[in-house]
Amino acid sequence: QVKQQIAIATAQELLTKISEKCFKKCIIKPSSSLDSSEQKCIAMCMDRYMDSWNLVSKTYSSRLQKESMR
Amino acid sequence: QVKQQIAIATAQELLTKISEKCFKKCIIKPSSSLDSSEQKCIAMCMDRYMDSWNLVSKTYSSRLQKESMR
Amino acid sequence: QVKQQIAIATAQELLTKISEKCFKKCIIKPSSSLDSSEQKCIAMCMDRYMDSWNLVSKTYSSRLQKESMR
Amino acid sequence: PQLQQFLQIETQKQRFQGLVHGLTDQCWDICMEKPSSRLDSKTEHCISNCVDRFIDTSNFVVNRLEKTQQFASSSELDD
Amino acid sequence: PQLQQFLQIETQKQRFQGLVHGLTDQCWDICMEKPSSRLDSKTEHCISNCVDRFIDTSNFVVNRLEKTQQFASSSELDD
Amino acid sequence: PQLQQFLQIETQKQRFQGLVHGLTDQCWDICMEKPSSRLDSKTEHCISNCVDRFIDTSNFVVNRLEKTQQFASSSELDD
Repeated sequence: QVKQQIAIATAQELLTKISEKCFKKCIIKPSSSLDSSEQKCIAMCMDRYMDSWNLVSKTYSSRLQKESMR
Repeated sequence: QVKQQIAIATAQELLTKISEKCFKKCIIKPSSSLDSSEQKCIAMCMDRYMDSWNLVSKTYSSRLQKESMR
Repeated sequence: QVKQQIAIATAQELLTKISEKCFKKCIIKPSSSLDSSEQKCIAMCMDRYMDSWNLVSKTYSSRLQKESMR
Repeated sequence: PQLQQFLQIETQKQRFQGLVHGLTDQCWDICMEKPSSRLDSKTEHCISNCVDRFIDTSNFVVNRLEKTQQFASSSELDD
Repeated sequence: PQLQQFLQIETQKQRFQGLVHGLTDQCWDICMEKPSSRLDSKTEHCISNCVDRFIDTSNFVVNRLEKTQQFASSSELDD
Repeated sequence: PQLQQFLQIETQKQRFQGLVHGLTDQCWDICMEKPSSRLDSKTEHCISNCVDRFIDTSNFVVNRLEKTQQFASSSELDD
């Protein structure tokens, strides 16, 4: 249950961050609808944000491992 | 009591935000006192921030209503 | 114990802020290592941040005292 | 059950107001230039569009995550 | 009552330090350009003015809210 | 003791993920220009360097504090 709660918290935090960051990157001037180029930008932005999250996670954990071996 | 606590929390959060945002908008270079043009700017900024808060609240709740009807 | 917890919380918050602020000030383009000019910058930045923290603390508490005397 | 329902409603209100604070913060930075003596219609439109597009963005992100199920694979990392 | 008083004082200290952290963060961004080997007097003045003007701003906002009672009308929204 | 250990590990995981969220946020702002159809190698290098240099910075700050013991004197303020 604790495990699940953390997984849910991580997912929600990730969702919130993606919405914030991609809104900032892709919607420069909010207009009356989300046009197709904005949608395309959000889709790419979202994939890149998750790539970055995974890369940060990998880099950070390999660093922690290196430091614990010293 | 819970109701009141939330009202107080909302008011405090609003006050903190207004101070932060209007300090940023109106006090470019902090000097030895708050001059009258800075005070005028803070007064207007504060009213506009509350207008914005009310508008966001209205827009958001009408959106929630629209989505719940689908 | 409560006292100690607060001291620890303050120290940790200070450490986190210093890392964030000095990383921003001193590492413009992250490269493959922390070079000596970046280290020198971080060292000065850190000392200035603590000076600032102490100055803010002093200014704020003397202001509080003045206001409580009114 | 009445107390429970009351607390549930109050919690929802609190969540709603948290979101209103966050959206006002964000849309203020995007839409407000120099504060003037009233909220002009340009700023007003900008703010209500900003709220609606932000919700569109969130919905788009959630829907796309559910569709591609990248979500599932990304949350597997926790193990 | 001693324990209660002790906890109350510690809570106040914590609130005080929370505000010091927030003000240092904000005034650092406004006043500090390139960190140098000591805190020069220009930056020092800027920081202490920044703290005092921020408190002035907060006080001004609170007083004006109380005066115009817009506060009351804005918090009626919660119902 | 098993439950305790389990909770300890989960708390560590949570702390780890909190740091990953924070670092992704910060390094994204530094490294990502316009999101494109894949993570190019320049952005990839920038992000992993950003994470490593941030940890270097934190370690440097902690070590230097311990050495100069300014830490001790700055936390004496609490009294």
